[in-house]
Amino acid sequence: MEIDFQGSLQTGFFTSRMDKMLGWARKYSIFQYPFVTACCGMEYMSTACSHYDIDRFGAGLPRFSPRQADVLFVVGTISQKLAPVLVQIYEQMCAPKWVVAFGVCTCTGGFYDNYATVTGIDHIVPVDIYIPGCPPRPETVLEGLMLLQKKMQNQKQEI
Amino acid sequence: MAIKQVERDLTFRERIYILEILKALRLTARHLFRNLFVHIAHRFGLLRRLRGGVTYQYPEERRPFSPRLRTLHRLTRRQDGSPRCVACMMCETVCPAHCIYIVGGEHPDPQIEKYPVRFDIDLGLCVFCGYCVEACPEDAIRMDTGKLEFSSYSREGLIHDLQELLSRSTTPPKR
Amino acid sequence: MEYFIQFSKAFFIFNLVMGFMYILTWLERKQSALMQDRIGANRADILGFRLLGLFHPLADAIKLFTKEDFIPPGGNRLLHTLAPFVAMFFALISFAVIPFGGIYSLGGYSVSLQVLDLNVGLLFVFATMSMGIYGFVLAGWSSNNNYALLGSVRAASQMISYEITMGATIIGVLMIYETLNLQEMVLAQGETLWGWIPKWGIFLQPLGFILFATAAMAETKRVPFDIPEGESEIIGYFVEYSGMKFGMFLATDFIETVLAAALITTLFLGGWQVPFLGSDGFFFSGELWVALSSVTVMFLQVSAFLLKVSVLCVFMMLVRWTLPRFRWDHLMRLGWTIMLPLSILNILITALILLWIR
Amino acid sequence: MPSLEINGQSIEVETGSNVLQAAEQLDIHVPRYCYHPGLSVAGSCRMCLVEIEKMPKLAISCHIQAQDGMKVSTESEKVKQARKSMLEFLLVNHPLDCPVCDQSGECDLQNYYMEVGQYDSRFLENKIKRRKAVPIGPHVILDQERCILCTRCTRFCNEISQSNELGVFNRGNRSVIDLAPAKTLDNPYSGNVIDICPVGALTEREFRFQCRVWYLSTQESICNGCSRGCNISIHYNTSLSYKAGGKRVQRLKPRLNPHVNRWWMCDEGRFGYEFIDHNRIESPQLRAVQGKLQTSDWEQVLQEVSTGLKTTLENFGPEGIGVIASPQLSNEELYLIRKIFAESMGVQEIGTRNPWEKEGFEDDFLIRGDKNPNSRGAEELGLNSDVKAILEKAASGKIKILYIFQHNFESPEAQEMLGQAGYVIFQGTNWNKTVEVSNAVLPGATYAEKDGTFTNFEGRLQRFQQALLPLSESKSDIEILSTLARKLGYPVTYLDAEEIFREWWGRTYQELEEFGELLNGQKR
Amino acid sequence: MEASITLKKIKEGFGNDVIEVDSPFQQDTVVIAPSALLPVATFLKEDPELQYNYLMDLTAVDYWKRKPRFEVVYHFLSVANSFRLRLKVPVAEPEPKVDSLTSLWPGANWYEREVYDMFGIQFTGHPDLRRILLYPEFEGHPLRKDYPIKRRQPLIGPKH
Amino acid sequence: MFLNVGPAHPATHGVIQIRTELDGEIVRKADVEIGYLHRAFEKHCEEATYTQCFPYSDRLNYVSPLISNFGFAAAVETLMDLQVPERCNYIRVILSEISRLTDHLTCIGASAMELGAFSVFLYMVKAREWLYELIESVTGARLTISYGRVGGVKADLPEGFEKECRAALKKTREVLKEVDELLTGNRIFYDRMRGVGVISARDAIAYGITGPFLRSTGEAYDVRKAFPYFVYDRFEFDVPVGEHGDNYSRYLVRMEEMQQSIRIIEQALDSLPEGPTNVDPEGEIIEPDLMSDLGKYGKTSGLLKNEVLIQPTLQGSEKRYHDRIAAPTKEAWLPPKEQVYSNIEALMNHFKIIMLGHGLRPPPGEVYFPVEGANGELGFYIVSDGTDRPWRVRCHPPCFPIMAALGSILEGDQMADIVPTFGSVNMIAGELDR
Repeated sequence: MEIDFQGSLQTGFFTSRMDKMLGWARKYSIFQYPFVTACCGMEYMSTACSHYDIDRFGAGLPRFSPRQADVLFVVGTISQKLAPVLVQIYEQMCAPKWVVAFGVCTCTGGFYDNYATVTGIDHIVPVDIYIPGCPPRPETVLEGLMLLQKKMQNQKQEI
Repeated sequence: MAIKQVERDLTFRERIYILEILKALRLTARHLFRNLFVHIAHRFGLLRRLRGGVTYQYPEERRPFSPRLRTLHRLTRRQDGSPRCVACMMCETVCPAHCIYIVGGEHPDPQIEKYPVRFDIDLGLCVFCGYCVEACPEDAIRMDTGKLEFSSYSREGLIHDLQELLSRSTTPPKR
Repeated sequence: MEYFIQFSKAFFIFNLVMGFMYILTWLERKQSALMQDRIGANRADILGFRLLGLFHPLADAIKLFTKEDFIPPGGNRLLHTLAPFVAMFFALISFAVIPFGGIYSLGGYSVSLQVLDLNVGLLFVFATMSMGIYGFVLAGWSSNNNYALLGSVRAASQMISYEITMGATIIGVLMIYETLNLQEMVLAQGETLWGWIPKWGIFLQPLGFILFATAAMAETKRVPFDIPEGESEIIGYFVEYSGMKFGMFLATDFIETVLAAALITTLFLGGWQVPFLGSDGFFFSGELWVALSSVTVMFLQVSAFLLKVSVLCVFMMLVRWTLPRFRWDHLMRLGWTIMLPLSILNILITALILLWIR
Repeated sequence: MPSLEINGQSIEVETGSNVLQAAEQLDIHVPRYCYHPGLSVAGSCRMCLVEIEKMPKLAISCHIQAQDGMKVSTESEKVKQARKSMLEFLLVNHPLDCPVCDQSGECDLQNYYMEVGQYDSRFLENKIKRRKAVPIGPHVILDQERCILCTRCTRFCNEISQSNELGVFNRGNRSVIDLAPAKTLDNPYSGNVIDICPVGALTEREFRFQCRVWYLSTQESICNGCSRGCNISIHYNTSLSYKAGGKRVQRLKPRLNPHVNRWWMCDEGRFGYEFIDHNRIESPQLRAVQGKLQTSDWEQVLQEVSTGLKTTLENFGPEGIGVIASPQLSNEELYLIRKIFAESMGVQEIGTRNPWEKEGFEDDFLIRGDKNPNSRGAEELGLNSDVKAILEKAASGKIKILYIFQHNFESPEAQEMLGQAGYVIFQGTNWNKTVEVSNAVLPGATYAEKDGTFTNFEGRLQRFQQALLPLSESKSDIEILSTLARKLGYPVTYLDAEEIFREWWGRTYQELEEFGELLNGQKR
Repeated sequence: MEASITLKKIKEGFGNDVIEVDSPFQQDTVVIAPSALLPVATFLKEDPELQYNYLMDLTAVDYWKRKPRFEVVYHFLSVANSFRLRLKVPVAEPEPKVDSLTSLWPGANWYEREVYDMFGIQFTGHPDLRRILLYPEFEGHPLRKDYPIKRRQPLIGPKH
Repeated sequence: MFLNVGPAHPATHGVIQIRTELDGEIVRKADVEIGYLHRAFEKHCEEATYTQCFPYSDRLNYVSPLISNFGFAAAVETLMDLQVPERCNYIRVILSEISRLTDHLTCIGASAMELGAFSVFLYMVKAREWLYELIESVTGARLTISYGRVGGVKADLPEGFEKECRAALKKTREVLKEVDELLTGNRIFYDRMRGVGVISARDAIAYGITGPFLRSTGEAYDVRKAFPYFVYDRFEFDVPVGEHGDNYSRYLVRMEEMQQSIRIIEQALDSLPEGPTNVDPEGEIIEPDLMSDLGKYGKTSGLLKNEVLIQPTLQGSEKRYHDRIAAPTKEAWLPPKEQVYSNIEALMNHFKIIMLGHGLRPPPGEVYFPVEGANGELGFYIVSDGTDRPWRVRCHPPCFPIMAALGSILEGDQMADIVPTFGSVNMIAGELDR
């Protein structure tokens, strides 16, 4: 763990410690809301299942109620018809919350660049991490998750 | 036509819940205790050959994958280190996702004639179909890096340019 | 001093339950992982120590505490906030009458390792458990959400029907031990039958044990009885809860698991009794006996209780990760048309045998 | 009139035509490299071999005159085998250049390989090396390795441009096409050798590596470079506009019109498409009071222009308005201008010809001195008042509001007069000297961005078609004028150029003849 | 060539309405006039020798710039005989309209809704003709050739 | 009470909305709304070349992508009148059946998970991973394989595939046995599945339902038997049928189908024809960059006889395997890389196939080609206008009619039954909404 001296001087020792602790807790306790729509769902399953076991990172507990979820995994193509649902789910989530764009369809729309799809969910919800791939292999997903954990750890924690 | 009737009903033994449930519990318990045993043995450095479960402990341990697996792209180099690509746009043409952008330029060597001034792959669009590799007549683009890590915090980070793609290749030895 | 002992017992049992709950959340993850050929949570570290992922529940707790608390717009603010506390409170308070050890003389005091030596202990447990339902019902009702409402209605009906079975099953036990006091019940199980079978409930009431265990598991609302939650069907009565309130519901589930395990242990598995262990040492048939100090005996007996509870917990986890979920009406059918008659049959048989013996 | 039978179909052809042409009339395509309808017959490639009954050997169809009673087969096994072998021979020393060759995609080697070749290579020797990528003129690059020595280019230089720059040198498998000593390929028609080269030996310097040809779309159009009105195709690429800095039009190619340009076009016209994507006025502009031009929106500009016109008309009558239309505009647009300004408003004098414009280079083949595509059209429509006089009136204040289309008045004299004019409206495509002194600027569309007709100097009415969407915020002139007219209160409801054309010419575009129609002096 | 029984029977029974009969790649194809659709379909389903009990697929093709512009394509299957039949009905602009087959096959319901959604072809007698794959606010019919693939429509607001 | 199930509901996979009218827990009326994953597959195919359609077809049924991939390829082959080599057909059969296995594993696993039997799901996905490993070793990707080609397949099977395949199948069989033990006789599971989601054979036919869903009602229609394609007529396998047409029958049918798939694969492995290999014994194996440079600089002397050390991702498509997997025509198939690097003829051929507007151009015409997808008859109806892009591609999705019938199947069942019934449909949104 790197210590950010500048930051700790500015924000005070206690807050920085607090930040660190909260970051630590948050990154190892990821209750995810899997918003699974399409092909990527298959690799999402693989990631969650025995061979890759996303639970090792503390992200094994999917919550199907957005209220209880910390990370919104948007897995699979989002169509114009589905977009309002996604926005609503995002709005229902309680802070602090993060969004993972899983697969190219969610990152940029992928090769489904047509009248029916949303070209990247970042048009409708803020995205914290982009995991490209069509679908991403579980390794890619786990690496993305680790990047997200890094982000959770290092960001300013809000209570 | 061979037809097989698969219909079945529960026997009395199965109808009383408890025996079948115990059977099922026995099965899962077998998994539990076998894995527990193997893990404990591993703690003591024993039974290294057995695996407790099937999980690969990424990132420390990577799952072995087939050489055919299409992974992150790279551009190969000539012996002078420049890209082998001649900007023929075959990959750009065949790409169903239109994720490759190439701009060609005049190469000083008239034998080569053309080279890519710009070569971007937008991983945010790429669907890893491997068509670009198949279409390349120069063996200039490959998807054999074995790298699977390319997530990013931003969309811009998903666009890999010529230098980045080249950096994954080494200059081949002189022949 | 009385108060001090009382307080320290309460403190001990509270921490014990909380510790159990903590370990259980960890255990649940790890056990399910092993059952499914996985590894399970193991990444959370403190100063580089990972301890098999033991810190993951800690991270969960901290995170849940600091997560935004949400009260649904159309819901009742007060009741919505109250519900998880009600649920958790009644689950916790039931432990007051569970004896986790025998009666020992320590420093001149005779200490019964039971927070509250109530002569109607069993009834107390039942009472609190039925009160606990209010928590779930309130949660569902005050959320202003159809799914939550469905969940709470299911919870209520399920709990009520299984409580009846439980009650009916217990009667057999009561008839044998002729007491409602749980400590006395455990003491009674210290005896042996024909000199070698411990006089535990499971041996005297095998049918009762199965029925009670089933019903108790049903009370914990976990697979295969997780109809009120029914994750993939209706998500659960707590669908509108977030943050620590949701965490309390989760915790309540685990506390209830421990409670169910403790009850089963107390009623059917001899509570803190270790076979052949008397108050001053092991006593086997004839000349064979090993003398032990009172403190050692206490330690052994408390450990025995904890061990039994743990094994039961593991067993319940095993069940939870093996079986599919019942359907609402099948569960009712099981409760009312199979288990209730069987438990009444159990009473009858017990009564007949008792009559015949006497 | 000999009558012959090709692949079982009989046909009667004109005396003197060869078998290949006869086959073409039957829609039977005979592969060929050296034969070109506009050039003399060389018979060097030997791809057009056909089997003719009673002839002992296969014959090259481009050289054999069609004779009565001939029985020709273009698809027999023998023919196919011969073509295959011929192709194999031609490819023996061909370099592996498809990846870098601009011709791939429209290369006859590729086409005929898939049509008649499809054999596996048997070549086990080294290829002969020759010179590559040699610039032989301002527009042409030569690659001797790719050349199959069909000599179309040398014949072009000898027969059409008559400048004799190219020739075949050396013998046998060492023979190459090269420049004659001390010459460069810089005749005004040099671009045509690129078109007629069936392989990638001659490529265009301007087009080189800009775009692969299979990305290009084409649209039929008319060159607006001079009053000849050569038929051309616009090759454009809109899907990959990030390339070449948003350049959409990639190249122009001549299109066959036996009455105007045959197969050719001049270099001036061929490379004069830059203005379509370069230096364009992309949005409407308004001059702030005593200030600079500022980007505005259509609604505002049109409002200001229409109010200006209306008030001038009310206060000073039609004499207060001056209109200078442009010979760059299509007949339809000029007709609309006439309709709005002359017929509806009553403006008497509408000029088109820029009096300061000098006659450009002219030759006896294609290039005309008048560099406007539609001078004749404007004349026919009667928009030929004296521009100088209009400008003078504007300078003297008699004309309050001056509406200029497209013209670039560079001469100091005109600049001075414009400087004194009251209110100047400019409608056109590119930034120029007139824009600098205008008060309102309406960005119009270039000829590649609209439909219409031009009348060339000899009075041939030819149609051009829209290839591109108007750049950025610019709009087609018909749309601008119609909107303006509606704002002024005139019932103008044209949706597209075709409606105007029908009103003016009485026919639809489909009914217009393929190679254009001569006006025959009818005034409309 | 057994399958051509179907073609023969259709030609016999509906000679006037048959526009074209063909068997490319041994796949029987019949083009009939729109008015004859229901009788032909009923005949196919009920004829004891044919027994086309399956309406396997129902779709349309937009032959843009050809007249009539649309063609509704039905694929029938007879499990008993292992016959397949492609039935095509030309439909003309501006108001493309065909009879609905929902009365014969309830499965036609969704297929027809899809064709309506994608091509804007109306099915007379359909119980509930509304969009199926796209949302009600969508304008136009995307599988028509004059609908550009990339023409997006404004995002609809949250409505669920 | 009205209850909206989905689209963001754990059991509806995020892309279905079932608007239910509940009476207590009984579903009185169910209205199914689809289209949340409409991705314009058919429109994209009209815009793409025939080759570019393959990646889109992968993503139709993303649980068994190989079947739709080969189905599309076979349809275009029919249009072009191409005959694919024997071995290629066997490869297609083997991979189709592996795909069917992965599909049924996922389907049963997921519906078991939704019933709370989480471990079953993980066991099945574990088995699926082993099959994915196989698919990866052949195609170079786990899921979206882009492996089918018009006129063949992308690459030959790798060395040692047979052994690995048999081993994986053995392990899969074990998992199936475990799952059978966990579920089939379990009364909780039985009660939840039996008598739930019932459909009669008559209704199923009226709705146009095919596949396991139809077979569970007792009808034995299977495209592989009724209209054999590839080389399915050479293998012995049974068509499993049920009787009651309820969820339990469908579960049993799927379980048995997996056994039959394994049987087919094993037979195909036994009789896998070798096919021709083109190896010139004089040549040596050289690096691709060297070969391509020699070609470029005109040093082609003897180059034709050499073989190339092909890059890993293209393994199996070398000259020596080329005739095994590709139809013997130059109009549809990329020449082997050795040829492209070393001679102009193949290079031109290569370019002609890839360049837009040239490529693969089936003659004008139309064709409907059905294959037995994992959910039933998957048909491709392709209209060609003679250009390199299809004029119209229609995919007949097998779960579309099932979903059309779902509303009426659900009516009268319990709210909780929506989950297993929906699970047994094995709705794949990719092919449902396209």
